[in-house]
Amino acid sequence: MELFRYATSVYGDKVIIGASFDLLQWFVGAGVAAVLAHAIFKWIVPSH
Amino acid sequence: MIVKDIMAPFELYQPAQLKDAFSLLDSFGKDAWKMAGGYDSLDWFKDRIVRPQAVIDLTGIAEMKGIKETPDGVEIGALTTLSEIENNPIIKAKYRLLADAVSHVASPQIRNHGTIGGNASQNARCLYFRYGLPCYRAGGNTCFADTPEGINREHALFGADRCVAVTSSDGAPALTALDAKFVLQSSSGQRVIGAEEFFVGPNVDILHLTAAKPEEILTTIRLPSAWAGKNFYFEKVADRNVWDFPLVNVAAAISVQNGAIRESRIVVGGVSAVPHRLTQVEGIIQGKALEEGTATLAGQSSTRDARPLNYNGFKIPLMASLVTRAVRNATA
Amino acid sequence: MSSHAGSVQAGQIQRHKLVDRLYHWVMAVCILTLLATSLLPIIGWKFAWLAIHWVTGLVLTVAVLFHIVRALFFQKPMSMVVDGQDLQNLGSGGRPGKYNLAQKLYHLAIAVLILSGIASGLVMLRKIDTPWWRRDPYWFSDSSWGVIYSAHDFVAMSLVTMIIIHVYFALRPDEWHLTRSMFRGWITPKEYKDHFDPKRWNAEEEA
Amino acid sequence: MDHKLIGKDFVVTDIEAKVTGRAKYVEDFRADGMVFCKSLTSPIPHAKIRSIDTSAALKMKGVLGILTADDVPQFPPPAQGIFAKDETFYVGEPILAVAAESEEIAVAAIEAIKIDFQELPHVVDPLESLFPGGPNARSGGNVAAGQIKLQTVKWDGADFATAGETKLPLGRPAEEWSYGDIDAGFKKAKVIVEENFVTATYSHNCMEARSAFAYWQGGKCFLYGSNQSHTAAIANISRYIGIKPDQLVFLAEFCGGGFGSKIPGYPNMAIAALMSKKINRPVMHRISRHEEYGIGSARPGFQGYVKMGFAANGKMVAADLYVVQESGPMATAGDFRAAGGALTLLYQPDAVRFRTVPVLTNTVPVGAQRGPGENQFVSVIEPMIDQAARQLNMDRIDIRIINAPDSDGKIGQDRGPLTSAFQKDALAKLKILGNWEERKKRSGQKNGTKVTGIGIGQGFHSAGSNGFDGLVRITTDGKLHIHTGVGNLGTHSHYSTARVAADLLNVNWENAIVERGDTRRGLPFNSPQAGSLTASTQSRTMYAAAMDMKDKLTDIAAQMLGGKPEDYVLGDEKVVSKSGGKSITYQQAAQKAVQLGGKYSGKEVPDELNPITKSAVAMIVGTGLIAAAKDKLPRVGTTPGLTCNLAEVEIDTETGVVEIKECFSVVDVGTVLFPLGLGHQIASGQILGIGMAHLERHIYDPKLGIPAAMGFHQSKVPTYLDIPPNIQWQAVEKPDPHHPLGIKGVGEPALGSGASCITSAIADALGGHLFNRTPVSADMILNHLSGRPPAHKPLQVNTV
Repeated sequence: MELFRYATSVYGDKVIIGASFDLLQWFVGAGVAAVLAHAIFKWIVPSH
Repeated sequence: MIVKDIMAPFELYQPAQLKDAFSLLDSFGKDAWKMAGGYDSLDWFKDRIVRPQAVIDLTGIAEMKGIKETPDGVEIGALTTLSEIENNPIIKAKYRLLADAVSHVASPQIRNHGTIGGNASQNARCLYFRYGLPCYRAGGNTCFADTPEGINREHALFGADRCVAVTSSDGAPALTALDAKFVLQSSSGQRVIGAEEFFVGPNVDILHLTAAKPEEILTTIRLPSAWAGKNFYFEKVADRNVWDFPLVNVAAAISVQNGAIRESRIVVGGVSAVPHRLTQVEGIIQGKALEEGTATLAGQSSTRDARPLNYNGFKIPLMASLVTRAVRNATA
Repeated sequence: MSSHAGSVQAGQIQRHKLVDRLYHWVMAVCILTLLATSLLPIIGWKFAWLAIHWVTGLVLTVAVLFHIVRALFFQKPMSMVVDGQDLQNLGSGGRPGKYNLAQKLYHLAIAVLILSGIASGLVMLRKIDTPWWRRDPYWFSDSSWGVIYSAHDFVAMSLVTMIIIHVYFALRPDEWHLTRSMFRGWITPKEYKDHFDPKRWNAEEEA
Repeated sequence: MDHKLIGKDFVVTDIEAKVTGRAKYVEDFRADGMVFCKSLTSPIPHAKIRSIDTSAALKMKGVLGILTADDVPQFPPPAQGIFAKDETFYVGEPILAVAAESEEIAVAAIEAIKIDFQELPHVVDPLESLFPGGPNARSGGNVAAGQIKLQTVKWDGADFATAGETKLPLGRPAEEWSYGDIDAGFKKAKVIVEENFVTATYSHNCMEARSAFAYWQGGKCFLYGSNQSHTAAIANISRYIGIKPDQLVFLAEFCGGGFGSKIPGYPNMAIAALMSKKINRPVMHRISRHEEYGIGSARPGFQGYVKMGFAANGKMVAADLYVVQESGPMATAGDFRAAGGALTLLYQPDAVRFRTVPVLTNTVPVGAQRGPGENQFVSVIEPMIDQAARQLNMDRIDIRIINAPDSDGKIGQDRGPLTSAFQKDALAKLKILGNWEERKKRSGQKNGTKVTGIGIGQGFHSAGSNGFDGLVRITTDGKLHIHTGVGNLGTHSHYSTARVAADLLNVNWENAIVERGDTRRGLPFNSPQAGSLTASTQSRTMYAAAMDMKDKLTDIAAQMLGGKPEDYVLGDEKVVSKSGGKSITYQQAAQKAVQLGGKYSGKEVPDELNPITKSAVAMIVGTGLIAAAKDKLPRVGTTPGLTCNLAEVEIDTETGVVEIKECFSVVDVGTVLFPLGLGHQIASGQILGIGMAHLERHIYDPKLGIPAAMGFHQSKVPTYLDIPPNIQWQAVEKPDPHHPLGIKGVGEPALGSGASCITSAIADALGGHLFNRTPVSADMILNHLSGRPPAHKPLQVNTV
């Protein structure tokens, strides 16, 4: 999996054209993971 | 370094049945390329811009070929060659508009092998896109044609959205004017959509000119009987009389009752990414007598929202003329 | 202080004025619209997104500018800045001021993301025709544009993560008083007493 | 003179091979151990090459070697080299080549090569380069040509400011000449036509790309190339490879089109040869269509200004012409000078000033294309002649007749003489052939949405040279071997000129063998197959050889049968005594020649022959009676090939579409050598002229410097349905007195008159509107008809 999307520029160089949208699932995953981690933490260690 | 005009290797699959084609599409996913007559595909391969792992040559699938009458009209297999359509007696008798249109495609040799499905589905011919530049249509972030000095004589008057490429098909405007339905099949079923849904502009999908999904195959085009035998007109203006894409073309189907226009579908190609249907013009001329004044009115009102680029302003009078001629000269 | 509609009644501790709540929700709608118009077409839901996207982006830009001006000159900007006390509280479990450490860090992160998103997005406007200018893709080199687009893309995807986290906290029962306050503007004196350090957030004075 | 072969039609000997596909072109050859090579070409219009990293490519399996600029002969800038060395000048310029077991491997290797380019400012419009501070196409300068050294020329900003966007700034020229008093001329002129113009750069579009195949054997390089000329190219090709001419075996039996781009060989030919030498394998270097558009040459476009003054009787009394040429990055075309020559010849003005500057651009290299310079010139000037006629209320053909050259006409700044010119007769004949008096009434007539235009065009190119060597041989079987080194461009003149020797020697065509296509067959030093030269030049060369053969035949007859050579004449493949009775066959004469040796068998040859001819004779020495002679027949002055055409077109005023209905052509080519071939030249000239006038052009994105016309489709070559169904022609048929048979050439002018009759007809249909630009495409016509401004700025180039 790549971090960026690449293209061939006008004169044949490899250029970055943007972030890879394949990463989107990982960003969603990161959000869900953070939520789960926090929820589990709170569940195991109740405040007060 | 860039090398063009020599194909990179690929695996060639030649399924004889649709279901085999679907399973190939499903198993190769993004790495598959669907090819019919090849006149669009081979250019991409030769210029090494498109490098599929697997090329699925559909031309061996018999069930996608041929023209047959149905209770609702006519069904044309997407792999039917343009020559066959041009010379088919049913099409000539009832849908002459389509026969006329495809007879103007490229050259006789190309029509002998090129298919109606491929003609309708062909990608944009924008010179920058075809050069392999990272333009919007290629997934990049730039339109090289619509720049202060860009070369855009062949580009869009309408519906440009970042990308200013146009449809170059001669068949597509005729199919749209005839209210054709497009049958898209995949391993998970089929859907039937109208021309206005099948052809998509850059505002909706900047990467594709049609709504066909990668896993779908355009198998059949249906022409409804509603427009059979109406008054038709097709004209194409190109730089050359053979082997050229249209600068502008027009396809019109007009139903006439007692000398007045009952209903019409007028579609212009080469001015937008999709066949540009003139619904406003159709409304304006509805009920009007079929005469020169109506034709002129149709032409004049057709280009109201045109937004010309550096070099394509001539398409405005050209389109107006062609629309006028379509209404003036449409005959049964 | 004020007595116009929406002002706090007796027994209510004002936390967010109407204008700030409005700002928050305008921004939320903007961000969600921006994400929907950019990401939905990518995951396969095709529609004409660009005009909505850039117009919304401009609305967001105005909203953010408004917020910056208001926060800097008409509010207490320090209330959103991480200070020594926040760090001490980490160990001691002391109560926070108006915003707790997590909120401050979240705000910091989202501010960086949104400002980057706006900055890159505004530059990208150079590439489309607007009523005010004609596109010019040659404003930057290919690779510079690539960096700008990448930044914009990463902001978008990061915002998805951030929104998931934000919504989660907003829905948590132990944060419910905060969520509620973003709707109706106030918290109860008990909530004020339980959750906040009056020395660090003098609600009376602020009101 | 009564001829059996000259002036008669025949089935061209190699035509069957061409139409059945048996003809072998370069790519059809194979050799044991043959490998492929592929060029890496520049993706960038102008850059310094900082470094090249081939390490990954060389490691690939199947890669056999890489040839770079360091391995090949170098030529001083701005000459077109084999590979770009430190600086690359256009998209498509070869930088290096990779040899591999297959083309696929070679291409994969090229993709693995990394080149570090330092981008430099590029320019595709000469005026932009002439603008103060504008970019130079080469770091060494922006102006160069043959006899004009590489230099930087910038015009004054004030010139540009004064001229504005619509006029050519008349800055400092690189070359200038004049004769007569133009100021006085313009003063006395009744009508003055003053215009700015642009002609498009466009590709040669050869069907056969310039592929090459080479191997080395016995210290010689065997090179199969696609070339218009044969022996005339040997010196130049050898120079590219870096060998002596006698080390080159050059095989070029067929040529799939050259149009001027394959006259003396070309740098690219050396790649296969030098790669083969480097890796010691036969090397096939196939050129793709895409590559061909980079290295395949193009007609240079002009940006120009012209002012012409006409007296009341239509006589051109003064002319002022300024031509800025888009020269590509190498100084490879002299079209600009020919434009001046065409002005002085076609209209015989009393006074002329000619100024010109050839400007280098980062576009593909340009070169001679069928009527280089003259044809661009007439395509825009001829409609202006109509303009003058309209203003003078004169007949449009009459104004041309008044100005046209006769045999007392002059050419060039030095007012050189002509060998003959019958353009006045040609134009008079055109009136009859084209039914002018009736037809001209249709000018501007409307038919529905269509309007008719009638156009006249003229063409000129010098069409004859001399001084080459003829070589014919009668072998001991009695066959006549006609050795021809002119090449096979496809005009059939290699055969039609060979027939001159057979005709003069009374040999039946079936008993004549044309030796050609392979230097091992003994090919003499002959005219390049170019410049409309072959028909005229090679026929007189053949005449010289035939006369030498005739002398030797009568000599031998006298030796064998007694008496003096003068007592003998040539009969039907026999030498016959004038008194009758005694004769020897050519076969007997050839057998005798072998016995006699010396000058008869080729053992002794005249010293004046070219070394190439001498080595050709050495290959066939002792095989029969050999006649090798240099053409020393007198010829004084320029031999002009002249044509005039008439076209009728219809323009659809609603769409701008031009339909070319009928075309007529009359040519002044002296004696007609081969009517069918001449007809083909005239028709093909008309067709390519339609391309020039109406369709063909190169396109560059000015910002990116990348080309858009990289295929037959994008180049808009005319198709079968874009040409009139019938092109009628006639010849004046007045022999040229400076040629032993009266023959002049025609290839190039046919295109010029073919193009200019179309531009003239389009203008005529539009009431005399001048576009002053080629090609005149439908969009330009439509913009004009609908009152829209033109899409191009008046002097803009490389757009549409």
